[in-house]
Amino acid sequence: MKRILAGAVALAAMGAGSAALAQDIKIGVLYPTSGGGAIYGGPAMVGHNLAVDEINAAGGINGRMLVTVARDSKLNPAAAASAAKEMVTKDGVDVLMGGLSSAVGLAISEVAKQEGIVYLATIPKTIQMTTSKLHPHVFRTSSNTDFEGDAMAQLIKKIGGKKVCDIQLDYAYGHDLADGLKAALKRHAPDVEVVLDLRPKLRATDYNVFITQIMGAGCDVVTSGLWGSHFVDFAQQASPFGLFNNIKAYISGGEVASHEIAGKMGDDYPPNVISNTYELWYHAVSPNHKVFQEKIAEKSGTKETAMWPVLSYTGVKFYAEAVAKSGGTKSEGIIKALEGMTIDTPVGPRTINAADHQANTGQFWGPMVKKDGFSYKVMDPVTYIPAEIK
Amino acid sequence: MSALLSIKNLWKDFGGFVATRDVTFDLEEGERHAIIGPNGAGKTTFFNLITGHMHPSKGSVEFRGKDITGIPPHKVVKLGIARSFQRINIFPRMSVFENVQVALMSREGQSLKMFKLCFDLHVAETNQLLDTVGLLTEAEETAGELAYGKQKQLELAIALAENPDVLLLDEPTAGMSPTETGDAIKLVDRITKERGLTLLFTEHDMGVVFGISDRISVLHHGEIIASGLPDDVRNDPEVRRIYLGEDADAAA
Amino acid sequence: MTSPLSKTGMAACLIILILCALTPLLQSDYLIDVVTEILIVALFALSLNIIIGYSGNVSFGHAAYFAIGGYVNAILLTTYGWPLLPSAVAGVLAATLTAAIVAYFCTRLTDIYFAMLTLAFSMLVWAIVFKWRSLTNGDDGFTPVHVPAMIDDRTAFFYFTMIVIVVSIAVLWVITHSAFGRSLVAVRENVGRAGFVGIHTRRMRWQAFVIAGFFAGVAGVLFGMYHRGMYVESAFWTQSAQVLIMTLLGGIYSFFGPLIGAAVLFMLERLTNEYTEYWPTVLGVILLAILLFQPDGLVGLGKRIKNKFGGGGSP
Amino acid sequence: MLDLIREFSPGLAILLTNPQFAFIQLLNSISQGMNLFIIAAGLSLIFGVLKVINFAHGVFYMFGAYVVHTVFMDWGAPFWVGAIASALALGVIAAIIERTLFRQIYEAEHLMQLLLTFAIVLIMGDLAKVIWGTEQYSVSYPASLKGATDLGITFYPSYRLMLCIIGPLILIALYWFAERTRWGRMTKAATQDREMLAALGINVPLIYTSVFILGSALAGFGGALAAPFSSPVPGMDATLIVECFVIVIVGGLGSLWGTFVGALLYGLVFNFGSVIYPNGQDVFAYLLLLVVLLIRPWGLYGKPEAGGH
Repeated sequence: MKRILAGAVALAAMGAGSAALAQDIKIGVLYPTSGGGAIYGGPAMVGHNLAVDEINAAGGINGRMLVTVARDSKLNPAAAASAAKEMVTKDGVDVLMGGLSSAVGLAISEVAKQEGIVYLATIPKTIQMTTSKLHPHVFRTSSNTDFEGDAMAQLIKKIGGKKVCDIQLDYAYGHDLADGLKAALKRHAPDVEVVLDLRPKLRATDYNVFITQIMGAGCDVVTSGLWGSHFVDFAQQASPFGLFNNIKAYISGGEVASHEIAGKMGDDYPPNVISNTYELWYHAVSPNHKVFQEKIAEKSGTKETAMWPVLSYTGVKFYAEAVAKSGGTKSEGIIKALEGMTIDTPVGPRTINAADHQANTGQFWGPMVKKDGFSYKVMDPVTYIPAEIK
Repeated sequence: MSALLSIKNLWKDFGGFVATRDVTFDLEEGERHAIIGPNGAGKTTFFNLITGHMHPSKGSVEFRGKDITGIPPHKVVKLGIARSFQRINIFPRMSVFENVQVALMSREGQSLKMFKLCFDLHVAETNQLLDTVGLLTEAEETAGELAYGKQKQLELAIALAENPDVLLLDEPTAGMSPTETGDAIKLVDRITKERGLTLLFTEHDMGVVFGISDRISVLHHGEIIASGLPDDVRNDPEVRRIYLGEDADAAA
Repeated sequence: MTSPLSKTGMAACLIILILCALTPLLQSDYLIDVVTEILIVALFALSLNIIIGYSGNVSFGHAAYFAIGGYVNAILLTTYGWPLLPSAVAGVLAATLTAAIVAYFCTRLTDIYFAMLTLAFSMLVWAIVFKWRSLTNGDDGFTPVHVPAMIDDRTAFFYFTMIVIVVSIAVLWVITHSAFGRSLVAVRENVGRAGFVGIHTRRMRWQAFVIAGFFAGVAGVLFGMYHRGMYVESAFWTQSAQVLIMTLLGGIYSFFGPLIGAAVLFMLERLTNEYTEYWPTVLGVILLAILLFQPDGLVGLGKRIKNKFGGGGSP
Repeated sequence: MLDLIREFSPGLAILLTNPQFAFIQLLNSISQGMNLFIIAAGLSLIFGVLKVINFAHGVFYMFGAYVVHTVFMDWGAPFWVGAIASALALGVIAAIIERTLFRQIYEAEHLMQLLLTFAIVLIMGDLAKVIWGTEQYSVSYPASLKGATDLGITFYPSYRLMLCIIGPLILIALYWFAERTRWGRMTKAATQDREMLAALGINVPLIYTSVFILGSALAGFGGALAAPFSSPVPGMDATLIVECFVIVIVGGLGSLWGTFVGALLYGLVFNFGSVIYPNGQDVFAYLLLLVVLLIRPWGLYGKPEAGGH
């Protein structure tokens, strides 16, 4: 026990020592770099590092360099909370950034609140973060479940859906998207009926029991927020039942229109899917975007880049701007600077609302179709649905 | 009705194999009664049925006129029936002292007492019991590391700690050298006399059996084929034929 | 030895206690956090050892009672706004009561059946916590936990935890050195013989399980408040396995063994996680080493070294 | 009335009004149950002879899923070659583990055995990460079973249908093995009296090894069969092993027939439970376990533990 204490003291000293080293600005970043979330965490880190490198190459912020302290969030809220806390108390980071799943986002946000440190959520979309669980230290630069649900409701109306089966993952994101969608349906298409609510677990792989229920319920539209591999598995298992052919559309949040999903699935990508993405490598929205995409391509060694870098990139840029504006890393100053701040991102200008700390990040939506020159399905036409609740 | 332990028409079968067959048997208060019989005659089963370690298929066991058939061992022992086991049956990783102390705590109904520190409990009586069986000097040793004979002595001490009226000893000298056997028998003899215990025991060594028992019963294939004073049993033609016949020298 | 704590032992305890109490003077939030968490985990491991080391059964589901204590307290404090005392008591009682019911079933069996049944019950608790979203917030974890103002400060919470843990450990020490504790060891050593000195062995095992559940509940209550949140993983069976390894690493045949095991494993996990994601392998290798070479854990190892280098006689 | 039911449980309403749907759920239950049976049968077999509950069985299953991905998806071999390769690979791994580690602990306490298998879980789990990374893979259905089969009343995915058939086949094969072959009879004897068999000059360690190989190969095979709908990913073993435990406890440890019944019950309770009350999904399986244990502490076809006397 004595030895352990001694060890702990030594460790603490080490932590304190490195904190005192320089004027560097330490960014504590949490993306899943192991386990099922690693395929998103990896690209997210690419975008993050690009932003950091760009800023440091330009001489840092007021002469101070950005340093990244990265930890694995493991897609697990408990682990992420512990890691976040340790980054604050031991590594002495100035800001927390990242998070992938909504549950992890909420857990980091809670640590930020306790420790009085700013957290920029770059990916998690649960609406709770900027409503019921909002606190001064949390900001979101990604979209949220209300925006996403609203867009989905608009699309249901557009294609004339009447009977909806909703299948969502059983955690914050899924539940909040379902709520956001239902509220939006009341606004856009009050006659649409949601006849079935299904909630497979996060990380579920076997969807048989849900697929057969959807088949039995006889809906004309299936809505969902099954993201990443959840969607891949669902689609593969639903195909023999002919689920996708029997409905008007499968309208999905969760960015399953992104290249990493469509590219991975190839011919297995099901028909009648309408979904969203933050960015598409084959669809440059501005010259700015093209430059950014090429840099990412270079860093990740593939022309066909993933969607996630733009999110992590944007987060760092917002923070850097806030440090520059407030002239330091003090949380109070950063908060004040971020509220109402507008910056230009590769996919257009983004503004953080001062009241709810939410950036007006919209998404690209569209049907996924076969197109000449691509060996996988691509979004066509691409429509930008802005972040607003109509 | 005067019998201390009264067994009536006791049966035990294990899926067709009858280990105890219609045994009726009385143990009188204060007597020393040996059960003999060849290996596999059902002696240990018989003990197990009395002490609740097994449930009889049929029949009853009465102690002091009260039916105790099928009640669990931990209740049987509280009634005043203690026993030792054929195989060493102690608490190996506890000290010799603790082995006996645990039994005393149980007798006094303290086993479930969570806030009664055990350090000062029954120290005198434990030491006295260890003294009785000649283990006082080994009190702090780990029980499992004692020599075989000493472990048997410890068993006896544990059994005595329960302050029984009846002591059932299952082959108390099994595995012992001739000297150890002699010592053990003297010990049993002395203790039962001092404490006025009723003794029921099984034993292989015929010298021991005829040396200290008041009465003897012969168990064969789960049945009692003879019961009575040592001389009567010795001369019983049935016993001679099926049991002593092959072992007559030892009996003589 | 039948004597109570030796003088050196008492002195060692006192020194460690004082050292712990002085932690906040080092002005390191990180260190305070680490010691707080180690104290909590240590109590969890000590409670488990009542089942493993003292009653001789393996529970693979001890996390359930930890989780119940943590969740009930967290929910009552936060959702229903109860004051700390009744809420914490309710949390601990809920854990104890569940343990009492589960133990009723599990103590009918022994050995592997016992282990698997405890595991299955804990997974039932896990499934309920997971699916009862309206109450527990399901997979997202129950955050934030409203911690009463009095202890809503790092140092204050540290001392609060320390007092609760020290008192709990003291009570556990008394229980394990009571008539019950010693009889329980007899049950572990030889159930059959224990029964035939008149010990109601099933009742003993049941009682041990309930005590273990009680203190796991206490640890859970503290854990939830420390982390300002409870997560479903805390009820998952792998959590039970982790604390089991802590207990085993320290040594199940000694009272303080699990405490040492908890501290060592906890620090080791933190250090390992900084360098590699392969903590499970480290854990697995440690486990193998204990099983194949050192079944009585670090405490046993310490004793062996001590004996070898002459310090033999002392306790 | 139906509206009331629909209010309470839309799933139950569909179940009552749509026999085709009920039939599909029945097939869902059977196919899931049979897949679990194949895996759990291995666990049960190993316990029956070696008296060790193998926590690592779940990891073996995971390896099976990974191996089929490598052989079938990466190397382009036929699916069934991949499935057989999974079984063989796990057989080899099992042989190594049995010879090097298990050997040491047959005489040890059960706690030690249990924990040893858990150590294997930890190490092999990481090993899988080293070999296959942490990505979640998708395994396609074999081409011949990609579509659906017309059963007259309804279409049902051919692959799942295959599981419904292969499960009972494996049950029969295992029975035939146990009852009709010399090896089977020796194995049975080894469960009863190890010393006796050794005294008769039979190589008991060899029997142990072979049983462990067979049981583990079943886990690998089951994992391969599950791969198309339980995508290989780190951690996939953690919940599966508990499902297997539930099945073997419900059925009775060491009883093959019990495992079969347990797996079927599990499938039924899980699927119909999920339809009727989606929120109770996982709870139902454990409730099933509780109910069974209340009535029969040693499971439906289990015998009271022999440890006591």
